[in-house]
Amino acid sequence: MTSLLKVEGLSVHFSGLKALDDVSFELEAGQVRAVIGPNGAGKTTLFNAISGYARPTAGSVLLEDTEIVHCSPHLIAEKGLRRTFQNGGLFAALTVLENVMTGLHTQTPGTFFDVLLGRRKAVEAEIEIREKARDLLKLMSMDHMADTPAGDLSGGQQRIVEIVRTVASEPPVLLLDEPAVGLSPVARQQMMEIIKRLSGEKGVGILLIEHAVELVMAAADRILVMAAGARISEGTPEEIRSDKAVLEAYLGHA
Amino acid sequence: MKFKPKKLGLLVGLALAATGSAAADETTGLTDDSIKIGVMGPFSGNASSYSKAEIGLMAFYQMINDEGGINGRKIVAVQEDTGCDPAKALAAAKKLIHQDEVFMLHGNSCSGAAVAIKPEIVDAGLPWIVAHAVSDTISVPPVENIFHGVPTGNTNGEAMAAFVLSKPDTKKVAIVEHSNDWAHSYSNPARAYLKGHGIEPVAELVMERGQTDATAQVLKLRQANPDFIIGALYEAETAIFLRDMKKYGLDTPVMGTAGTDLENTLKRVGDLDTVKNYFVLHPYVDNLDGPLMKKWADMIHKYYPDEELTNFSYISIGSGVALVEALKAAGPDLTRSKVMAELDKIENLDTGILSSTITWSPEEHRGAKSSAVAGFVDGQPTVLKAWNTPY
Amino acid sequence: MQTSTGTLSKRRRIFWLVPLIALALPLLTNPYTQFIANAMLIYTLVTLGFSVVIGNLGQLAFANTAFFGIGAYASAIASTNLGLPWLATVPLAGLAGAFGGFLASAAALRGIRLYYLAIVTMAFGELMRWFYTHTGVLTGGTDGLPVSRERDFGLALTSDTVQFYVFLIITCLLVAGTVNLLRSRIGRAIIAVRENEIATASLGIPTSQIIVTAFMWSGFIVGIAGAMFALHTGRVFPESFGLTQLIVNFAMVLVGGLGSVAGAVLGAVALTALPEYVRAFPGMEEIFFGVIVMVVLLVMPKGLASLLARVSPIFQQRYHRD
Amino acid sequence: MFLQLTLSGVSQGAIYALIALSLTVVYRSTTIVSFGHGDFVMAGAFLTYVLVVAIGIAFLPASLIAIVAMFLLGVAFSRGLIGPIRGGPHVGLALMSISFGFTLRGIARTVWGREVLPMPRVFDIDPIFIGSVVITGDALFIISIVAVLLVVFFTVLHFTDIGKMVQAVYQSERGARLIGIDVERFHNFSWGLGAALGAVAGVLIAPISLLHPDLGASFLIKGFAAMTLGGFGSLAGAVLGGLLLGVAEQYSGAYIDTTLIDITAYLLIIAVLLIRPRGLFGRKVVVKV
Repeated sequence: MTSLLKVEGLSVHFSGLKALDDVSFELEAGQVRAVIGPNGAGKTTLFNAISGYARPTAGSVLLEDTEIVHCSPHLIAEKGLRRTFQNGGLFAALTVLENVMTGLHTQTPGTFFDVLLGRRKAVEAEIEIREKARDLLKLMSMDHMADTPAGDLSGGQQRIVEIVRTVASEPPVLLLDEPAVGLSPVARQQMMEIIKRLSGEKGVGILLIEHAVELVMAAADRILVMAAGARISEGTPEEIRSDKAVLEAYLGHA
Repeated sequence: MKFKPKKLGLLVGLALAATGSAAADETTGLTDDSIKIGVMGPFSGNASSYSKAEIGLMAFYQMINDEGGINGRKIVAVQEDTGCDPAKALAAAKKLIHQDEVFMLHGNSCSGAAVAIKPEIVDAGLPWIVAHAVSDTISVPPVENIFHGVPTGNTNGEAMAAFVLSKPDTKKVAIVEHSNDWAHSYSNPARAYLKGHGIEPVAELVMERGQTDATAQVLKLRQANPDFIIGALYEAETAIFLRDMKKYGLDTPVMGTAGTDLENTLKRVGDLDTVKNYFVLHPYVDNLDGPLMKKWADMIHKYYPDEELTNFSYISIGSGVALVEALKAAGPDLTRSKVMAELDKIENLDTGILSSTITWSPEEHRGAKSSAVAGFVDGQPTVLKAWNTPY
Repeated sequence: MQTSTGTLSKRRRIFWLVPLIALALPLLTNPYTQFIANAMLIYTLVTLGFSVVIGNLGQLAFANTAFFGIGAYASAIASTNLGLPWLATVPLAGLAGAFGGFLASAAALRGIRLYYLAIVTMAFGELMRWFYTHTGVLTGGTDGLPVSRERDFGLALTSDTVQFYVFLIITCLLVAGTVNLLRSRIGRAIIAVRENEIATASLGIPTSQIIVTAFMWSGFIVGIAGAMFALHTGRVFPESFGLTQLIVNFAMVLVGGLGSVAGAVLGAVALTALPEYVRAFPGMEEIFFGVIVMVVLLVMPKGLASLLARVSPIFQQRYHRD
Repeated sequence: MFLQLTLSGVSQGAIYALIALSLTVVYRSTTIVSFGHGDFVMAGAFLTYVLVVAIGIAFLPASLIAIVAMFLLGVAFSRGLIGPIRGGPHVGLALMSISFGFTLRGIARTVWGREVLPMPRVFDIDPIFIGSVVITGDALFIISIVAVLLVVFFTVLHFTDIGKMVQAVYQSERGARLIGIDVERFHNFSWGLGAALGAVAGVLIAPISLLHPDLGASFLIKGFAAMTLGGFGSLAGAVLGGLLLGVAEQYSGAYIDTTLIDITAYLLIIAVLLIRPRGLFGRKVVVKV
């Protein structure tokens, strides 16, 4: 398998602080790679640096062999790397369906003028993505909520809709920032299945930040352990479980 | 788009056919015992101090009515607010003409608003006596139905400049003004007059409305060292300007507009020393508190007991006197044409309030062609003809 | 919104009844009421353009009066200095307004937001007014600049009735275009930017482009409204584009309902009519205006459009828990 | 000339600083910018005028009564009109304060009419000459009031529990509520304080500007400009911004063109925000991902 995402020597330093220091790894299609580490380990900074929200001071990020390290977030997303947010990124005022439709924005044909003049092309594209968004929701059994404002959903539902929205455009790479935080055990289980299905059936390469250890161990193929901005270990769940350095740096204090 | 332009075109055509413009009716707004007159003024907004002019006019109408009216008819005044805003004035004019169906219009402060409504009134063809706004473009070139009943900008500007030049050895003149049509309607004719006498202003400065400090202007003036300053400023700014002149030791005489008066400026500034070199255009026969003006002051206070009187309060009354003359002359079988014809016949009418007589003719609709000036003489406001020359 | 897209768009056709009924309006009016009706059409566009920026896009930008003035002056300058017929000046006014929108969006893109943006855009408007006042050669200065109402492609534009039909067509087209935009992916993206700009970018949506688009469209329609205003009053003055105008427009947006197309129409109609009703109480306009706006804000925080939303979900405003 | 311009710029700037200070007090504690503040300033001045001229109370007690009355009006405004819509969008809050101001202005115009009234002076001090440079007693008085207020607010904000409370509410209303702060009461008090400060400004300004219903409007814009220059929420920034604006107006008027005085504020706002979008003293706004 070729690597979908190749991160090399990625660093984010600001004014002497090494928020991220020389991190490298690869992500393959269908692989789930978890990033773990104590608070302040630089996990979210890593996500931000990859997805364009933080400016790396050194290193490279190759997405399907294209350098994306200095691209703006929306370009990176358009190229096929999409992410979710730790504190939730749904548009509360839009309905669930519309939220998913915004995920299909880049795949909707029609120029500004097509839309403005109500040309057939734009109208049909709109109907098409609406149907597609509805189907996606149906897959996740969320279609009964389609017309509810996203802000009215429960925390768990919001997480799921956010993932549906993020994968709607079928990006090859997905970055999930704590998708299970605040979820009930049942919802957590559901989330894990979604992640497995995405990687298994669709072959999406997934990078996952998660504190829920059992979820990480069950879902991840490989685990990257970080502390103080740097990588301290890497390996399969089994390897990590028995890694002394990890135990010391992280699990011991967790 | 589900819009059907063709259908719309048809409907446009139909509706157009339905609304032909009605010819101006000669007796609209008249009954056997009343004449409906529309009075527009800035009753709201930040130029509302002007509407004192319309209040004075309303008092005059009430006095006429109390004296029995004109040929058995009483004046029914319909007040409309222009807010000194062109769009609002246009709405007011259309309302008076087409909804209230007044016989004629009288009043209107604010030149901008008056210029904006002029085309509408020309179209409608009813008589309009402009009783406060000064812009010459309202009545020049003359239109059959528009009469100017106050000294216009040209007259005022020339009167101001002439007074300035009547001071011996006036060589250097400076101008301080607001950036608005009101100030320009005074300053531009004054500039033209000065230019005609070979004088270019040594300084042309701006002091905008709402400014509470004139240091920059006064210091620049001190450098330019003019013999006379022409100041086209509203009430508050005039007071602030004079106060700052005093503060920085500049005692050049200042020629103000008819927008301010000596009595109230003195009240605002607080001491005579600051205003002793201030002169204003004074289009009246006497000081505001002089004996000849007292009857007018009493008249306004009879109907509006709480009204504070300023220069503005009296400005529209003169044209009211002229209107009453014309209405009387037009006789009981009143029509708009008759009134306009009678207005055109008014010649050298002494209104008993304006220092200028009023003369209208078909060729010239600017009725008042001169204005006096007032200044402090021995601490007393005094009407002047020229520098050191009482009226 | 439980219906499928097809029936919804069919149901929305009902809205064309509003202009169709309005076609008959001149049969009921005199030139004064017609003049006010025309103003309502103008302010519908002004309010709608403003609402797109402060409602849908959620940016506290007060450059609306600047767009309005730019459009009006573009029309008057093209009419007076280039001798163009009024109709030909309309697209120019729209483009000039759109350029104004572009400038305002530049401030927002520099990270100037919320109250900073409010104040910087207010400054923009006041600077434009200064410009109209002090460049007399071009703008006529404080004397104002006339707009020719000569016969325009066969239309007698001096007539308020003819103006009404011209305005009605322009307003309907622009409202329809705005509805199309707002109900499209662009409209969704505009709201998405308001709700969460960062998350919007993560979906591959070019947020800067969306912000510029919203501002420019707002500038475009308000600029055209400016051209209509120039024809409507026959002469443009700097004073028409001051802070009072801004406040009135602002109130129209909120009284109608923030971010609602139907609200823009209602707000414009209501607050254009209000001063005419209070004419009977000279000098009281400020009090009436202030009190009515405060009452609406308290009693109907979502504006008059929230009354319509009770009738049909089509009028639902895109706001969450406010 | 330069010295004189600077000095009168500072005097004028002190007025702007005073308005900016009162706006900052409201903003700092409620995160709302009071767009109707100019009319609070006007209302305070008018109230004093009425008490002095119509009722005949001496100036000092009259102005104190007016300031207290404006405090109460501010509290009432906060409770009755701002409180119910606090959770809503900022635009609604902005329009609410504008409309309230409009109403106050309308009332002033209807009740006290269309006159431009002279306001009695606070203290009748003769202008002071320092060489060829003049400063008026009013200006000195305003400058000292601003200095005193700045010191008082600064002390309260940085060295007292109230200051901690302000900081807590500013950062997170929810958090403040959790630690037992009565946020509503705190907001009401802040609006009252803002209105009272506005009234102080009105009482001090009116003798200079004369009294008319529109007197607040132009000062509000200057206050905004001062606040923007200094950076929103910074007390020292508001004062320094005000002084800078006052001086800049004088220089641009005297050395370039008097038509520029009125737009100096706008030009400065745009220049500052283009160069340094957060203002001179504003904290950097960190966008959290």
